[in-house]
Amino acid sequence: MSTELIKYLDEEGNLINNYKPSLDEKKLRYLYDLMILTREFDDRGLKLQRQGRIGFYIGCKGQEASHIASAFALNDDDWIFPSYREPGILIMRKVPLYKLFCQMIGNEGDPCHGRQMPCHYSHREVNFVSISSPLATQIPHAVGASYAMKYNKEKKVAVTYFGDGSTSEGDFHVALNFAGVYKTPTIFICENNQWAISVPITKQTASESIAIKGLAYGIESFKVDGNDVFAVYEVTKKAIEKARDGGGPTLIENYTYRLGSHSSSDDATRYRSNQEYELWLKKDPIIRFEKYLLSEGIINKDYIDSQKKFAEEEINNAIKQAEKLKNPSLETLFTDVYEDIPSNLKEQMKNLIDEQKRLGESEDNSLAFPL
Amino acid sequence: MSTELIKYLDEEGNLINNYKPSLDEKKLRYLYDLMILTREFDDRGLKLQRQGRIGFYIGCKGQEASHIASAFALNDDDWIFPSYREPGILIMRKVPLYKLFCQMIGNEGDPCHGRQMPCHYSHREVNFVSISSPLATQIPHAVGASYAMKYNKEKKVAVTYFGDGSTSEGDFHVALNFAGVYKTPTIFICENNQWAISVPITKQTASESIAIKGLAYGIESFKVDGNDVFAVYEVTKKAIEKARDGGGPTLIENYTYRLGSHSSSDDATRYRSNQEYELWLKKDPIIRFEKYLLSEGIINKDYIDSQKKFAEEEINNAIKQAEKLKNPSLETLFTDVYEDIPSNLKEQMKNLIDEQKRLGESEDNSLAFPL
Amino acid sequence: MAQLTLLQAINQALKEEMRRDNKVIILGEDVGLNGGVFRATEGLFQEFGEERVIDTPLAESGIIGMAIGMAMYGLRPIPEIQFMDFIYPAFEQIVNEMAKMRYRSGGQYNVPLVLRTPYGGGIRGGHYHSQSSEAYFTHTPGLKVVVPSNPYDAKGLLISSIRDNDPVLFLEPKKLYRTIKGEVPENEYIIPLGKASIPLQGDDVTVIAYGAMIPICISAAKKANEEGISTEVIDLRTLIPLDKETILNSVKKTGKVVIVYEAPKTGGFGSELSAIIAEEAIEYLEAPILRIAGLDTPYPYTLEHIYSPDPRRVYEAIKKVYNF
Amino acid sequence: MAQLTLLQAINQALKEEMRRDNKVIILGEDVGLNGGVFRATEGLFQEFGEERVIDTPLAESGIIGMAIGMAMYGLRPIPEIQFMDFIYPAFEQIVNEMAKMRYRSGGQYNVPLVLRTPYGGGIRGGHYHSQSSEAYFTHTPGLKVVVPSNPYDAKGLLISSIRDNDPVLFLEPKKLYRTIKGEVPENEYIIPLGKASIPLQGDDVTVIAYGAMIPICISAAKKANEEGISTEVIDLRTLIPLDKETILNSVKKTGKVVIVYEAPKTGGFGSELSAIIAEEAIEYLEAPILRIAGLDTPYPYTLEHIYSPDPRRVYEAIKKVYNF
Ligand SMILES: Cc1ncc(C[n+]2csc(CCOP(=O)(O)OP(=O)(O)O)c2C)c(N)n1
Ligand SMILES: Cc1ncc(C[n+]2csc(CCOP(=O)(O)OP(=O)(O)O)c2C)c(N)n1
Ligand SMILES: [Mg+2]
Ligand SMILES: [Mg+2]
Repeated sequence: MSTELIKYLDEEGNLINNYKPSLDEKKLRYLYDLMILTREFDDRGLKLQRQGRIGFYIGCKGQEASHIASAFALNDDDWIFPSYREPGILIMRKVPLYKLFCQMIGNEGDPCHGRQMPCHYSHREVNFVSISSPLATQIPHAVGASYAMKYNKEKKVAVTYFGDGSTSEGDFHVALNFAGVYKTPTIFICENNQWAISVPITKQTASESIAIKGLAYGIESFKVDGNDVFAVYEVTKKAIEKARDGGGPTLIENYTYRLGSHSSSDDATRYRSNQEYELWLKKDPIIRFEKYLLSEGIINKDYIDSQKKFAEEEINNAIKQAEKLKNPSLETLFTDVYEDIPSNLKEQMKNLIDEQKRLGESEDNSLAFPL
Repeated sequence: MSTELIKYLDEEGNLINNYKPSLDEKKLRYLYDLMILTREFDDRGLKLQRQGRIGFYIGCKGQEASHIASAFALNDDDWIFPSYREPGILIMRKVPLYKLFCQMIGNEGDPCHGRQMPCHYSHREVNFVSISSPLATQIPHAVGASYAMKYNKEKKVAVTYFGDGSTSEGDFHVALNFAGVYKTPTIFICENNQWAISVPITKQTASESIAIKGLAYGIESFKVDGNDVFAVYEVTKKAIEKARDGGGPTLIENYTYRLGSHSSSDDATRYRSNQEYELWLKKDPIIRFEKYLLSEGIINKDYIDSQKKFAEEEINNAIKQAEKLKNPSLETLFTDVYEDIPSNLKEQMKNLIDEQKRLGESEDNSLAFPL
Repeated sequence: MAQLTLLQAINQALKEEMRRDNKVIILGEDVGLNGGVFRATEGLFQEFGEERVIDTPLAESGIIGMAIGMAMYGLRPIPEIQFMDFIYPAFEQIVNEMAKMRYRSGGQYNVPLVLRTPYGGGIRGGHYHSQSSEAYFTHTPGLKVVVPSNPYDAKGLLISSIRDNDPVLFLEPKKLYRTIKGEVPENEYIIPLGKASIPLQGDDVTVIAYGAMIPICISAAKKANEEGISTEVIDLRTLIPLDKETILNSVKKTGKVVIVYEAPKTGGFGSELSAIIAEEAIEYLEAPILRIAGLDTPYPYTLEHIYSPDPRRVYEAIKKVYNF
Repeated sequence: MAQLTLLQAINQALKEEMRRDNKVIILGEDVGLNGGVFRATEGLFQEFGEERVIDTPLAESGIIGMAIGMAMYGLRPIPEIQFMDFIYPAFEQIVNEMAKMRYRSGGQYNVPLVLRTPYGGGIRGGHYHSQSSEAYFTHTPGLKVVVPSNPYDAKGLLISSIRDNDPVLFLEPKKLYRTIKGEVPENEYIIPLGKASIPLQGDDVTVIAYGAMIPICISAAKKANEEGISTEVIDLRTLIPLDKETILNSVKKTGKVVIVYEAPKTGGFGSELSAIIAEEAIEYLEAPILRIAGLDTPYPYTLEHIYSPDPRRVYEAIKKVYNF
């Protein structure tokens, strides 16, 4: 049990605490590529919102190491119960990028048929479970799924991500308590970005750290520099191995920072000092990792430029492809409420389709999402 | 912060750990009297149920020190947010005993008009807030009330009682977290009687203790021998003083044991070993205290006999007085839903009263409560 | 055929389904060694072990949240909430997660679970052990809601619910747990969800109800029949999906309707039944649609027998619409 | 008189009541420095300080639970839930505690608080930022439920709610927050709870609605009026207690009713309205009681403009009952 900050890579890109990377150069480059691509994806997502091409965006800037390096320690058949700031995992698990933009647009290419707000992805083919807006609700699900894995005698784990604010919800508490009792193979990753919209962590809880909360459930816990790819990777990897071996759950606090506003509807300057922001800008997980890779000669400037260019092109193409598609069909208003459409919904479907034919499509006077 | 068991009086009635009582002999005798009276009250409550004179009973046998010695450290204008195993506090605060039996019967003498099951008392005149069946719900209320005390600049505290099982509910978590953040004058007392109906504490949580859970909220916490009047009194007193002085909340785990079945509907032999029970019978808080008082010459055998006799008589009279009263009036079905009876309820009231006149009183074919 | 109580029929259905499919798992407070506070899961812990009959910590949101995760992963959990009155800490998980998972994931995930819970009054439980809050759930798209009224239906509906691929709220009328017995075949059989039954046929008045109100309605209807008012009783059995056809057919025949439910009158599921009839069959109506229901107050303790709908009240309503 | 938005009217009511009575306290997520995510509490933190405008940890059950304790102790808390869709973690506290405290304590304790929360769709919020779940609360005895439809009412109803000694759920139609302006007197005034208004009078058809549906109904009714169908619109303003008199009087006059609500049709509050009419005024009805409501599905994202009741749909219903 450790609530001291675990850190292997300092802000200048130097390895500290006698750390030696366990990943080979190729893997390190790949990790870097993923982070670059995710950063570009995230920038463009916000821009699309600013340009009015999507209705809302919620970003992960500054939290790339926290979610990418941790998920990198998983097998593909391990399940992810995400929050909304982990798009890098979908990119890592090779979901076609345009699909993610289809979700943001909410068009017919969205596997969820345009039913949720942007950035609420779900991709069963890569074991990335559906994202919910209501916070912390996914945490008990991860416990249930991992109970099932254990019950089935599979050596899989379930990982769930959530923010610091979300640890205040009852569902955080009940989930960790259940996991402690049943020793489920669950990895709880709190991305402590120190803010819950406008509420700083100091007003969120008086506990010394998030990691210490694991004690309340008899769950081994670690506090990690969440902007340090190495620390995040190693601690997660150890937790996963322990879980696979029947050693039970782990709580990991990735101490990081939200470099953007909460979402496209938020303006962090209303409540957050510029100094604090500037300070954390210097701790950017990508810059730090880049410095290390450059100094080790694992990548060079050209590599960086070409990766950035590649990322831009990939994203451009993906957006183009996504924007070609149409709205979901009227039928999608009625499917998937139940396995089969019940008779009352069939009636409502018939009436609605008739009406839209008779009167023309309803006028779209929706307002822009305000938050 | 201590999660070591605090204990001043051993099972043989000897003071240990260099403890010297801070209460004078008169107060100690009074504390003893209250415990004797509460034990008798509790025994008779269960008997009334067995005799079919009340519908349900839920007892506090074995937990007398835990609730009586802790509440003894309060001022009368401090507020209690109770669970259902603290009748001794009402006795201490001098609620006429027959009123408590009126509640159990649910008759017109019940200040709550027979609306809740037995043992769900509420006595505002002594700042003993209404008991709810849904567990843990009172814990955030205590935080709110103590926030108000602090806001009003009164030097009062709110104390809330709850069981070990109740610490698993979300409301335990949110309440302690809020109290930690606002540093409210709240004393959280967990009566860890080691069982939640049939579920032992080992299946309730994997945490090392209940007290350790306070760390998750930055709240100072203590684990106390809950069958030791002295330890309970002293630790509570310290916590109360700290709270009055603006030092914020404390979590106290009273480590104790439920000597009875969960309630009149339960049969603990289905799930609990006789050995365990016998072991704890020897740790009875009253016997232990009695031994001490006898050995110190603070009481003698005669005193004990006369107190027991007094208790019996008091209870007999109270029951007699309570059983004379009638059912609450039909009107009580409609009052107190709102401050004033709204028109729809007035209509329903008129219909019901007319109907009962027209057809005679409805047949009472209610079943006995099964739990 | 064995004469079983409703409780025994439920226990039997659980046992048989657990034998048939090892993905079926029970979890809840005191469901294990203790067999549930009503004994619905009696003997299951002994037969199937603690991994399949799981005593949980005391947290309804955890029970349902964990069951959702199990179901998404492919198990068929049957969480029990000890009393319906204690379901609310799990309300978020039920209405925002369980009910919407299939929809929001575009059908990629489903939540095949059966949430069993005893509901209703008549056992001197006061307002925290007597609630009938089915209307909160029937207003929540994505949930199915089932309420048996007798042992035979209880077993057949529970088996259907367990095999259903959508989340089902299975409400057990606790007042009837042990008060009625009925023939229950030992072999497996199912009663399809969404089909009402007509325990009493008649031509003059339609009485619509479900669960614990059925014996009350039947007793009132029999009395009415004796007085020459031919009364039909519809037992909905499943509230969602609703068997509107059976309701409307009966109403079109009788033109006179009494709806009976235990919950507070305002906004109860009976209000929906009335609204459907007023929307789709008003031309056939020859009298007001009367609702005999609980009062718009919490459930009392001492006076519960006066609070609850009883045969006298239903009988008066039948007479009233008949004579309108 | 100032022209204010609905949001400004709410802000003004809060400010005035806080100035008048230092027992009035606000708490919720982001209500402080940030002024609330919709800015309803803008400026209050600055004027009244962090002890009276409290930013809370992220836990709805804690917000409401703490507010209940404050109210029992004598403060007048106004907890905010950021979106109605997130009210459910507090459901237990609301339905079992807030609603029943007065009753279960025999009137010894009361809970004078106003739970403010934005509800409803039309802002591209998907199914977790668009819900209208008022029917869960109107079915819960002990709560009052208020839904303003314009700035003037919002201020007057909010002041009444704050001064009321019972717990009030105050639902703010977020679609109307900034889209409509109206005259709002700067001085204090109250609109009593339990009184509907009639923004449009008519003799042929009665349209009943509340909150964000009012502008839609008025627009439909005006069109109907132009076509010679004299349409009355009733704005309930308060759902509980309900102004049954105004409803029944109108229905008795017109004999034709359309009820409009945003929530899923099945079990919505409109079903209760229909049931009341079918129970107490059926003799006056000359057409089916039509309900124009949300679909029995979760709220969608992309197609929300097709999902939601709109003036065209209401207008068609008016015509339909008129021509029945
Ligand atoms: C149950 C619930 N309450 C409130 C909200 C509104 N809300 C959305 S995000 C957010 C802050 C979340 O903070 P945190 O958990 O730290 O995650 P972060 O956004 O910082 O990643 C809030 C209050 C919500 N989505 N769900
Ligand atoms: C929310 C809720 N869930 C379940 C119950 C049913 N129930 C009543 S008492 C009890 C056990 C309580 O255990 P604990 O908190 O340890 O208190 P104890 O009875 O041991 O004093 C349970 C499960 C309830 N009353 N409320
Ligand atoms: Mg955060
Ligand atoms: Mg206990």
